[in-house]
Amino acid sequence: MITMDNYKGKVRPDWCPGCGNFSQLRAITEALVQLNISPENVVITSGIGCSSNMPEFINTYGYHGLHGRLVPVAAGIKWANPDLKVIAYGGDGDGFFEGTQHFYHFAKRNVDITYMVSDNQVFGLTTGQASPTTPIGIVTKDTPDGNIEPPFNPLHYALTAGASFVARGFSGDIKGLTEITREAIKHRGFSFIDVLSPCTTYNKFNGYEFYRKAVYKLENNDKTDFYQAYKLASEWGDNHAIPTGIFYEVDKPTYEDADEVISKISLKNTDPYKLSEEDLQEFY
Amino acid sequence: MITMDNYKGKVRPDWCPGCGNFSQLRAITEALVQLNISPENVVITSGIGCSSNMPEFINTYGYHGLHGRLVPVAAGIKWANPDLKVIAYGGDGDGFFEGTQHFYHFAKRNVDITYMVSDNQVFGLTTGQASPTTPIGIVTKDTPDGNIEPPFNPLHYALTAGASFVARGFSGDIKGLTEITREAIKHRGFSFIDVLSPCTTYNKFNGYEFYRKAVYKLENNDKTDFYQAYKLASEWGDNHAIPTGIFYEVDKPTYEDADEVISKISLKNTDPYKLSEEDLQEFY
Amino acid sequence: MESTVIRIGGAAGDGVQSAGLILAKSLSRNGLYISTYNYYQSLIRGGESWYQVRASENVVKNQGSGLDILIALNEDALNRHTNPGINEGGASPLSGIAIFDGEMITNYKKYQNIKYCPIPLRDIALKYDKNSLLKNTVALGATMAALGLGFDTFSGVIQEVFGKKGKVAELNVSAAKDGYDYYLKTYGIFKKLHPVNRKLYIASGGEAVGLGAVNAGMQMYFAYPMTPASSALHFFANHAKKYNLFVKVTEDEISAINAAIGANYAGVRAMTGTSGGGFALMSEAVGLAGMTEVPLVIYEAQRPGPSTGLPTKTEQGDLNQILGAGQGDFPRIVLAPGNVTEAFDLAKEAFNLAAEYQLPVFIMSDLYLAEHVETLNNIDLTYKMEHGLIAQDNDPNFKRYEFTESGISKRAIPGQKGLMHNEDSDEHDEYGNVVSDEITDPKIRSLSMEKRMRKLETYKKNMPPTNAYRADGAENLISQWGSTKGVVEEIVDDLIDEGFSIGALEINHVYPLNPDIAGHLKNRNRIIVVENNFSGQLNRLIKSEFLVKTEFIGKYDGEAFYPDELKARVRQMLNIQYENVKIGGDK
Amino acid sequence: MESTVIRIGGAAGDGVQSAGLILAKSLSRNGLYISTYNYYQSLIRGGESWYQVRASENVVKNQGSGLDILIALNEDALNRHTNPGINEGGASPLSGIAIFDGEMITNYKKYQNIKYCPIPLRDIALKYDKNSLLKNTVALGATMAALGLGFDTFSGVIQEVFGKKGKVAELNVSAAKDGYDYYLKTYGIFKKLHPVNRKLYIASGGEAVGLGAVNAGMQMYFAYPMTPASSALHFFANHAKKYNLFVKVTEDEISAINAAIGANYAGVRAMTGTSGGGFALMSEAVGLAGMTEVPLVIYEAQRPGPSTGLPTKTEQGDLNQILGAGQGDFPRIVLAPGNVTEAFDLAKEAFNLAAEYQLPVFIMSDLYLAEHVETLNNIDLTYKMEHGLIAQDNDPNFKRYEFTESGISKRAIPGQKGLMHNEDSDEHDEYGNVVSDEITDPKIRSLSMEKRMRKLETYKKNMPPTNAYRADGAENLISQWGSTKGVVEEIVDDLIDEGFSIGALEINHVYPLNPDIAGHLKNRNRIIVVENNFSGQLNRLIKSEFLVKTEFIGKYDGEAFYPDELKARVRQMLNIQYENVKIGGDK
Ligand SMILES: Cc1ncc(C[n+]2csc(CCOP(=O)(O)OP(=O)(O)O)c2C)c(N)n1
Ligand SMILES: Cc1ncc(C[n+]2csc(CCOP(=O)(O)OP(=O)(O)O)c2C)c(N)n1
Ligand code: SF4
Ligand code: SF4
Ligand SMILES: [Mg+2]
Ligand SMILES: [Mg+2]
Repeated sequence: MITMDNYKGKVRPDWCPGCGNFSQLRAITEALVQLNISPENVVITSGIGCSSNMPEFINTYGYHGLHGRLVPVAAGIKWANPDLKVIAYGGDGDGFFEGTQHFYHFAKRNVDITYMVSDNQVFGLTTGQASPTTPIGIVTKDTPDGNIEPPFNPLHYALTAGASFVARGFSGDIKGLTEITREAIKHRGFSFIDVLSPCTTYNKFNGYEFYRKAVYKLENNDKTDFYQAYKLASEWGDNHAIPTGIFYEVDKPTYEDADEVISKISLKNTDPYKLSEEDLQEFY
Repeated sequence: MITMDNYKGKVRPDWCPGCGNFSQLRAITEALVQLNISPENVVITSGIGCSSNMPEFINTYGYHGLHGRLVPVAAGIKWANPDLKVIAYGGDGDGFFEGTQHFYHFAKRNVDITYMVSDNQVFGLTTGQASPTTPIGIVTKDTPDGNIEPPFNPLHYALTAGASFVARGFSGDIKGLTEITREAIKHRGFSFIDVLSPCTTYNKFNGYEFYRKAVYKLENNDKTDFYQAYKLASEWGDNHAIPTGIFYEVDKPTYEDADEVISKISLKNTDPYKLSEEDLQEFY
Repeated sequence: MESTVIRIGGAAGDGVQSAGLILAKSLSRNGLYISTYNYYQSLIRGGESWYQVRASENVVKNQGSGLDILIALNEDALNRHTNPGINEGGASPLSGIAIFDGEMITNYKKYQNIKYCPIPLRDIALKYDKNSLLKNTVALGATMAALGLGFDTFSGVIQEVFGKKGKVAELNVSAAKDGYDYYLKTYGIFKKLHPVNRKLYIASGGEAVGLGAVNAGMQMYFAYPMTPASSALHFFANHAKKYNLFVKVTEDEISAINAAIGANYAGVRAMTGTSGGGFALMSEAVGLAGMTEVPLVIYEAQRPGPSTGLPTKTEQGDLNQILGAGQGDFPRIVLAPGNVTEAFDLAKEAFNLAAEYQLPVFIMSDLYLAEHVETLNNIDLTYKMEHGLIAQDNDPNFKRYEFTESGISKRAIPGQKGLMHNEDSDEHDEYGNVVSDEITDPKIRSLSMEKRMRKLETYKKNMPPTNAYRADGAENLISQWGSTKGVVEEIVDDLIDEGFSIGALEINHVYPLNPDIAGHLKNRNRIIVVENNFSGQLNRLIKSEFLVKTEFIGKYDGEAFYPDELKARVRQMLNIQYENVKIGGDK
Repeated sequence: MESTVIRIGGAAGDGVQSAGLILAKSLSRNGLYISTYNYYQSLIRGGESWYQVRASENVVKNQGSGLDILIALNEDALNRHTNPGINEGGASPLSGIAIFDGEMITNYKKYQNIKYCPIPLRDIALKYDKNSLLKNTVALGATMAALGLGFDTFSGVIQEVFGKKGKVAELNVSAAKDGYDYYLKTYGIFKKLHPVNRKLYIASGGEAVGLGAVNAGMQMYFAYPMTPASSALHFFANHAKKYNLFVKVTEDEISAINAAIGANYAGVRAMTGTSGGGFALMSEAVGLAGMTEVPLVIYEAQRPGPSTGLPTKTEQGDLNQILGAGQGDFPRIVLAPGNVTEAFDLAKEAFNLAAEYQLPVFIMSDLYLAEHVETLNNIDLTYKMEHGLIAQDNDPNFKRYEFTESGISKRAIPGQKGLMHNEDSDEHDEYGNVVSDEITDPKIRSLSMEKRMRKLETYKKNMPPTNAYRADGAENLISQWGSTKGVVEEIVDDLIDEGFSIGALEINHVYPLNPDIAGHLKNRNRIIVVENNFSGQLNRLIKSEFLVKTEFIGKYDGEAFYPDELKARVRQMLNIQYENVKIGGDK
């Protein structure tokens, strides 16, 4: 039996007090425990940002790579070894700016990984610039006259890309977040979770208070209805107008299912092909 | 009066006989003539690909840059000088693979440029590999066992991004393409045109014959209805099932409208700020 | 050099940096030259952080060794900075007075050479605000008293800094005064500084690059945030409205540099800026600017690599990357300011060079230079904008890439009548037409390569002479580039005083190397190259260009050189018998 | 060296390349060594194109000077390749026989030294197919006759090549026979080649890298298509099913290299490949592999830059880029095969080096090497896969980045029990924990830098000796890297025959430079560095490393060196009095 202890990292998280990332750490750990997965079979890849420091704080294999590049690294790992559970964990700047192209194309490919974004609507680690999800009008270090860049809608993006699991969580609701995370990890295919994650230091506009009033939980939505999901994802407001939960979930073949080679074998557990004199015949 | 002659380039296009790009060259030229725009006020930026050789073949200012980067170059030009008409012209590999992130974010910003893609569903210039729009199952140089990568839907992408003008043309219908192009250039904001453009050399699956039978023209669609546009963009089939025309067109503020500085002045036509001793006061 | 070093130590989030800036400003307003050092972590809260200000009546060239006054905001800081065994990458432990809250900090080891001056910072602060947020202000007041400086100049700064908040400014002034009085009454002046009647400005290297760029007519800035390039981004963003700047943060660095290329191509001065990792992503487009001959200024503020490395520390490890950026050979110019004033000057120079030579020009900085604040020395706001060669409208003989002797050809800006042409990343002929479309022309290809590369030869003839410092007739020479200028010059002074024959050579025009350097290298007993990196990247360049034997002193622990530290290493080198430098060993 | 050169010239789309390949295969099956040259444009149809095959009983080291047989598929080709004034970047005009359709091509200038052999190619082809598609086959048949080779071997190749199409093969054989007979009857044997009874394989450099990689246990390949790296991509894609390879074209090069890093981290041998522009985009991730110490093999096939440059031409202009890729200092290894056989061998070596030293290893090729076909010489399929240091499951003392003397530490592969750890792009300690989070540790930072860089010192001790060619006691030395090996060695032979004292040094382990090179450079009269680029990128490296005076011969017109061309340049250099190389002038 796997317990929370198995996942306890050696390094104490150094996020600011109250930072949303603590909840995500908790939710991921709990979900893995609930699914009884051994830490050695889990890899967490991350980008660069406050959120992306996660792999240091949990006792799994961790690969803390480059800003925006966590998704291709995760896919490379999964394709090499299908026995691993691979979770990519990063920030909104990380995934919706620097890594925009990878998020889309790997979601489209429906690679069997889980991608969770700590969406604090701000660049945390670089001390508070506007991120792709910063609302219009917000003053940040690089938008002293107020942000004018239209915000990025992560759920619309994931849906359009063809992700087979699209959800939104909230750091203030660890229980709900854990459930979503568990389902995402269980899901076969590309699962995406956008987490509304307060940044207590640089996000002075949308914090716990705001979200506590603003969010509500999806119930009875038809998770296979693309347009319903898309429309729900357009909802945003301050009075229980922001849906959380699983917006979309369908069962469809993964990229791995379609590939001639890795649909049949695990490369990690298969000896490489041995070339013989015969193979040279085509060069004769 | 501007005539076709004003736009005649000094270099003869070296595309293969029958290549769709000839039609786009024609359509762009005609549209500019119809709008009576002087060649010196037009800049065409392009990426790398057969399509991207366009700027050499037309007598405007041309900037033939890097694979996938034509859109940021175009925006940089427009932001520097709002008096210019800026058209970004590239390929499907160029824009939907290498330049995925730019297409989305500049469409979202609603920068006032026109982006036309010669969508031949294949990498032409590199001699026939699968592109982001190659259908499943197609055999190409790098998919000898058939393509398994789910195709990219350019219209969905542009719509989700927030482009304010989204259209599809067909190289086999120069008249229709010219009209769309003219409207796109006239449009204030980010206008996107995906052109179904046969590659007579490497695309043996979807050519003129296929498209002639498959396309139909949109009429009476509500161009301000996002979901209608989105659904129409999902249609694809071989019996007059592929809509062409303008899917979506709305009037909304451009990025330039929102920016404090360039909403008021043309940087190109304004002398740079002159620093004075007084400006140093804040460093005292 | 006679100077005074004051350090404020605390945790991230304690306001160490803003207190340090007030201190720096206050000393500067007393007519003193200053230079600061900012030590912090890639972490938002907690973690150790400190800020050091060095002040003197004479020009202050670096952060300085020695530590005269310590303001310790927590116990850890007091213990750390007084412990002679602890040496933060070269920083000195305290030998002077310690200012701290004696009621909050009680558990500390006492050292002989330190005068402990506890002050009830919190109690005083509580008089003005129930969260005792004004502690730092109280401590700063005390410091001014310890330095024997008047209260008024300091209070002026306080008022200005907190001015926008009205009442807040008033409270701060009162708290500061209490600290000031308490210290004076209890401990008396520690070390008297003498105000000088002159007006000095202070700025960080990032701000100075920003000021220089604006002075040079830059109107557009494109970037993606990255420490330590962000100080320039924030400067531009904060002054966008005032200076009519278009400032755009794009989705990534690739977009930023391509947009900057578009803007420059359209005839507006635009810059892009980033640090090493972001620059790596830009490198393809550097070649684009090189090939299409679009003027482009790139600001690269280095931090220690490889990869994410130490995001809040300093190093000069990106020269190889800048020199190698982009496939193939094409001309580029690399400038590396040695201090904040040069950051201003070279930013101005960069824009004219880019316009005149139509190529990418780099301003290389590093975290130390970009983020530390220093006195601006002889700022000259006059500027003659060189537009380079621009064709006349409707010129019938216009060839965008004409094969000229200088290698420079006339540009045409979109919108100009009758000059429509194509700028191409493919190899092209004089008109801009691609040479490889129907049949590749090996001859034209060669001529085009030679034309572009000729720009460097032309430039080499027009480069300003290389800055030598007390090097005439010196037996030994220290060569450096970028932010190590100040520390090297200071130790040269000291070593000359000690009787050594030594001078310095500042290479702030790093590429191409000025041919005049050959003369400077001649007839030296030993040539020591000092760089804030591991492998000696400039050293490699010097060796390949001038085939001289050199010795290398590197530092790669994330901190800048401190004068005492570097002096000791150079002195040791000078004291040992000169042995042939092992061939192939540049480490 | 006695050899025969046959060239097929036509327009893009004329099937020049496939005809050339059939010719190469046919000659190879006659037991002759071959080497080819492919001249084409970045254009799909039209444009000039030609393909040259050089054959000999001895090892053929390059495409060769001279031209014995020309197959001209259009008028333009006939005129171009017979005109002594036209010199395509070094290629020789015809001095031998011209085979062409005398009815189609009538307008041409006649030269004395050429025997014109018109053949009714189209008429013969029309017998078999109404579109006369078999013209090329007829011409090839004629060529085999001109060379006095039997028809059977050739017809075997034709059958194999067109075999899948059944009837088509038959028609081609008949058409070929008609050409063969017509030529023999009309003109008689031109130059008799003698078949040798041995089995020789031929491959392009791209295929050879592919074969080597598969032989080395590579199981995954990630790329984004780019000429001239695509020959490897296509090889892998075509053999994916057979060799159990996972081949993935990603959305861009950044994704490709990051996925390859993920795969290698997960314990499967993976490679990524691209050309210069794509590699520029990868450069940030090279530093990631360097910092996290993930084994990674990168195949970089160069083409002429800057920027898009000449996409279908050849150059060696990316060495600076490879050496500078990624911010900061970190170890990397650069290999540059000199020919197709070395491409195979060094690909094998690369994977073991990456695993043993846990760092990025480059295989640098160029268009000439990657796309031209050559005889594979002594292919050895045995291979011992070195896994490097891997920790034991549950090792309680496991430290991922242990500070060892060699600089190499044990890895752990995800899935291994009890070895969970973090690999970090931030600077980290021995355990992989970030050093800058709470407080930066300058000491650990330095130790980590030194640990990583130490790997190069360890490697230097284990490098294979540098290949010298007839260099013992030679007064002069030509040094080169990569694909210029064959042409340099051949002209060394010729120049020795002419009485010069000269040898060659092949640097196919380009970085780090083998310390044994110092010995090879000693006591030479002159050292000439030959590179297919403008600025002498290896030359710069040699000079900085060994502080020797060198002379540089570069070529940057998009074509490879031809032996006669290079020989003339070297001979001229050797004949003029040796003057001191101007310091600072490496051009
Ligand atoms: C290529 C590159 N560009 C920029 C940076 C600088 N950088 C580090 S973290 C970050 C943004 C952090 O924001 P986000 O991804 O939202 O993460 P958060 O800190 O908010 O969790 C940036 C821009 C970098 N490390 N690499
Ligand atoms: C960074 C980079 N990667 C790869 C290439 C090679 N390349 C040139 S054109 C091209 C694809 C062309 O396909 P597409 O964009 O669809 O244009 P088309 O030729 O079909 O019009 C590629 C991959 C390149 N030039 N630059
Ligand atoms: S800055 Fe914001 S996101 Fe970063 S650790 Fe602090 S609270 Fe969390
Ligand atoms: S290869 Fe295709 S896209 Fe390219 S020019 Fe030919 S027909 Fe057009
Ligand atoms: Mg964030
Ligand atoms: Mg295409």
